[in-house]
Amino acid sequence: MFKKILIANRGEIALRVIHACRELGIHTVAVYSSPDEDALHVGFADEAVCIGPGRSIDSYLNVPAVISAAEITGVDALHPGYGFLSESAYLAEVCEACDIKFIGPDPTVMRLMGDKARARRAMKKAGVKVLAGSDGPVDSFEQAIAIARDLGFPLIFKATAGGGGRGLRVVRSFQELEVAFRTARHEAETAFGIRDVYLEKFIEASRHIEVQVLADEHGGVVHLGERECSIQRRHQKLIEEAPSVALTDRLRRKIGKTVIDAAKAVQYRNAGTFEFLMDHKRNFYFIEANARLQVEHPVTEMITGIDIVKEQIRIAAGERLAFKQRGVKQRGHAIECRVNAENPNTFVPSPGVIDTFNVLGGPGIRLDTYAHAGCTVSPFYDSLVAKVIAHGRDRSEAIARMRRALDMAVIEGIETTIPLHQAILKDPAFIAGEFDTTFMERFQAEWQRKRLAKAV
Amino acid sequence: MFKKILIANRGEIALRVIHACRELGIHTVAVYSSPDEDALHVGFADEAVCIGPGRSIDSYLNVPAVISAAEITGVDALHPGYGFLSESAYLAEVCEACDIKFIGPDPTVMRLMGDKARARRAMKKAGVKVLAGSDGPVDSFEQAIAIARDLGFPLIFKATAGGGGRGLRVVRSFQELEVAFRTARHEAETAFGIRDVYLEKFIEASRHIEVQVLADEHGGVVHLGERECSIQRRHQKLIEEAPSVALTDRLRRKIGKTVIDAAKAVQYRNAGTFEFLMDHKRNFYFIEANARLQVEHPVTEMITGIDIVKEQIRIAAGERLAFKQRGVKQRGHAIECRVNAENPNTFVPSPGVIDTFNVLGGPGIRLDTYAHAGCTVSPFYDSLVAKVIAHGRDRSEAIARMRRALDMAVIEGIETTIPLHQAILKDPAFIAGEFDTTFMERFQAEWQRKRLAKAV
Amino acid sequence: MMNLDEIRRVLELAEEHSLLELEVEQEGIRLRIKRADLSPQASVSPVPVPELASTVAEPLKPVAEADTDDTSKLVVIKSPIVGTFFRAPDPKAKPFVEAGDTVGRGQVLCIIEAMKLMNEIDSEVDGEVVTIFVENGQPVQYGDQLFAIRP
Amino acid sequence: MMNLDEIRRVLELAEEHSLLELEVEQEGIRLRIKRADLSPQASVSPVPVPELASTVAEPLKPVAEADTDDTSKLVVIKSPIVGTFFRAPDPKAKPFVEAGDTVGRGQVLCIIEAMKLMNEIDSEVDGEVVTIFVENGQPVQYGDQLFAIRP
Repeated sequence: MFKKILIANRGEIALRVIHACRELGIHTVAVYSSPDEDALHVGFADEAVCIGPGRSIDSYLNVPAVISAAEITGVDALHPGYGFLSESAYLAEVCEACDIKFIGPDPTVMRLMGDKARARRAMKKAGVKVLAGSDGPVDSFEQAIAIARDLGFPLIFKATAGGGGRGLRVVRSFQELEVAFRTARHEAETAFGIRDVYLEKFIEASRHIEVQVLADEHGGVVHLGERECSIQRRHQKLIEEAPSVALTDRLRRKIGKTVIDAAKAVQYRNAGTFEFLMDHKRNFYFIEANARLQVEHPVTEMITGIDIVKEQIRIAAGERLAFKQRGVKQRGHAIECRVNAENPNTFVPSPGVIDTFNVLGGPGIRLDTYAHAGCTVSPFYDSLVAKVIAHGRDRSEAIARMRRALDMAVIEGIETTIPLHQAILKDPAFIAGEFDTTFMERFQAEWQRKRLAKAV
Repeated sequence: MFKKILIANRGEIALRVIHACRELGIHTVAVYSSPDEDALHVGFADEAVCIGPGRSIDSYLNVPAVISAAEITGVDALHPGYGFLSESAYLAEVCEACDIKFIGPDPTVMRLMGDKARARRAMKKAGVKVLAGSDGPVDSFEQAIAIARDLGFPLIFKATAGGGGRGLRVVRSFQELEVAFRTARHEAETAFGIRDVYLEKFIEASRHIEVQVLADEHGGVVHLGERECSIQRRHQKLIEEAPSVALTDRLRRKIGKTVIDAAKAVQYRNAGTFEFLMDHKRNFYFIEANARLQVEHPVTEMITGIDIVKEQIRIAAGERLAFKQRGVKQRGHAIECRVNAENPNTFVPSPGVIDTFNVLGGPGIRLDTYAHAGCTVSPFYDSLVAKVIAHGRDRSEAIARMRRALDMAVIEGIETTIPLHQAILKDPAFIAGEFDTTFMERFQAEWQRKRLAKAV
Repeated sequence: MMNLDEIRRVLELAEEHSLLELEVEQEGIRLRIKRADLSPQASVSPVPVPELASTVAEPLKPVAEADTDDTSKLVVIKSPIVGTFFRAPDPKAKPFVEAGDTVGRGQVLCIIEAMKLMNEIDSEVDGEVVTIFVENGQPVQYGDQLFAIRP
Repeated sequence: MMNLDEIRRVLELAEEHSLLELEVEQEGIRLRIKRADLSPQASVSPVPVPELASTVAEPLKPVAEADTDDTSKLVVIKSPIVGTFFRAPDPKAKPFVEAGDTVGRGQVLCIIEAMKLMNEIDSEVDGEVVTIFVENGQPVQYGDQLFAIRP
């Protein structure tokens, strides 16, 4: 097992990895930017190295600084968390060259999954259903027209280098096609440095279902069941849950098997997530695979009792998975609400100093956060402040616990998305489990209408 | 189901009951003493009634004040929590007379269990093994001599009205007998107002095992498995866990069945705990039954996924248990550390204002507390500030998580027993699960020795 | 000018009065101290607390008032128990007292019913009833203001 | 004017009275002290405070110093990157600069190795090297002090 791990991240996920390392008796090295000097991940790591100023590009995205920190502290492994460099195959390669174990898949698999068009092809080859679309990047407007003729609308342009819901553009008619093609390419180039885009059939109303996988370095692969993440706003997940109410046990086993086969086909290692759209006929279409830990991993941990981050570390250290597929048992239902430092109506970020931070625990509540009274929510980074996770014997108990926890949460000094979550948790369609990825659009329109009506 | 419940308690358990009520959609009424005006249980209840000044006898132990509060707020049920009036058969009777449902067993059963000597006889009659002893109160010194001749030493005097570890006196020889008899009676009278004491064989090294029971009002009785509470200091529990490492599945089923039979024999209703001593030959001897919710109930909740407080309320509302014995499944291992506002060496209470309170959650950690930054730990009441509960796939993961949580806890302004817990969690005998109720005596002696050695 | 002796005397004062912090500024001299809190019953300081529950009795508006220009010397009679406030011995009877009435020490002002028991509440002073804070038949909690009496 | 003895007496007073902080200001002199709270019964601090991470570079002691009476106008050169500090281009060579040397703006002061790359760190000003904060071969993090230069 490793002696010392560098955590190339900040915020709640850096603390999450520290928790795992402490439980395994592994020393930790935090890296931080100057404004994060007083952050908890710095305080609770065994060592800490300042790697640059506030801007991510100069610190948390700065590969040379991160690697230098790893070298001067003599770590034997590096955990990238999510976001920042977590999907950087380059970092994984440099780690390999420096004899530091990168806790994640091989760089080759990371590159494959990082190119969405290639990943799509690889999955298709492995027998996984994908949505009809271009067979690779669309290089010209003429090609786009031909594909559109062939497939019909609606379609969606996606950046091959995209991910996390960025770089998407829906097209509903030939009139929209040219502008969409050009802006999609321009956006992709601006956002990811690569202008390649591909086309795919767009399903208006579908559910976002993703399957968590663990794969060791000896060919052992298990899935930990699915998560439902259909409550999204502009492709940003707000609420995630496990299991999905839309799946039957049979479907669960089927999609699980599909994912295991796919993971084996690409020689996937470590933890990863295969994301699917499920249409109203319960057909699954692969959309992308995330070769890293995900924000919403706790809901799976709550129902399976498996500590995904510790498994990642064990796998990276060369251990075999300690359980087989039939050893993965689900219990109850878990829901996660992402508490962001944002205005709940406008989603404008609300950085600042948190004066009061009190989220009571009690039965079934897990809180993953870096926040505490007196801490600063930095304008430099992601607005995620806390993840409140509720576990119950069934979905309705999980919802009741989440409502209770949010109703009793006291966070002062910044605005948070808690009021939005409270409203969603009272929505009849949400409670009934009858929703898809268009839920938030409808919900928000109604919520704003109600708010305005109240204000009058 | 009830519409409104009065919670006749304070601190973390009052909040715990509020959690349960909120999840069930039941309105809550808090009662409080003047110094508790700003307490969270007052803030988070839907209504609150001040029932008296700081001294418990004038407020939280004041039956007329509690009942008046229940009447003026029009509640339909009352939850007594633990401690205070929770074992008051009188309160239960007054509730009955006032048509307020008391959430607990019938007053008759409460009276039976409240008289330890009678409870012992009732259990014996129901076929439960009890330790050899007097067949009722020992009324004279002569009688004590006769019993001692008969049984041999060591023996223990117990107050019939005692409980919670108070009113006990071990006797190891005839020389000690007279003084012990007189002081035990005097202590019992001072502490409980009733001077009756009884004699029982004393087992020097035994494990404290208790079984949680739920019984509905229609004859349905299940047990939720055992808790091990052998880590005690002067009969005060410090660390509890479930399951016990000392039990096999066979023993678990056997003692479970014994308890269910006993509960049925006395027509037990609602939640309760049957406490046993287990000698090194794994014989179980009934010691007492607690006709109320217990401090350590969360460890059972963590491994069974059953919300004991919500079950209490459902049972009191006349519902049948929604599961049978075979529906009770245990998963993993849970440990609870009681964080008291006390000096960890001297156990001198340390009331005051908490300046900083930060206990990070993360995977497997549940926190039950009334504390928050700026809150006051009152000198009037119990020193329990927080219960940290760790759940893991097995005992060693639960221990690792507890250590991590305590190592990263920041509580400033008062002293707490956290350093003591940290030391116990590193003790090889504790880690190996090889301990009994004499553990703390030995541990403390060694700990003090080490501390002094360090100080020199 | 401040010398050591003066500082010592200030410190002794601070200790005597259980001060935790003290700041003095005068004629260009500024002294600021902060002491460790050694007292076991450390000062109960007001605590910032989340939304308070709507207590049963909201901040009470006076029901009846006689004359209020000088509230400085009023004696306030508070409820010693939880229960229901009654101004008269039975529904048909006249109230024990009205605002403006003169009352004597020990005179019954009202009844608070708790657990079917009628508890008479007496005046603690001789004086004039200035304010009656609670309406007949209303619930009161421990410490609620009942009457203001000008001695 | 306040001399050492007076300061010592103030400190003794502070200790005697369990002060945590003391601030005196008079006639242009300002004395501010802050003591660690060591009292075991103090309700202020002796709590399981989490061990703070030992940062890689502990508060740095100057390795070499020239002259220190006037530190007010020094320019401090800080590390712009994370890496290993080297005072010379290779182990056998002489250091780029020594304390007391006069350096020109843009002159190389040291090398910081990061990812096998040797990054030369230049002086930002003309002046005299007063302090060298880091020992040869030691790791430095972003923002660590490297040199103090008097312009």
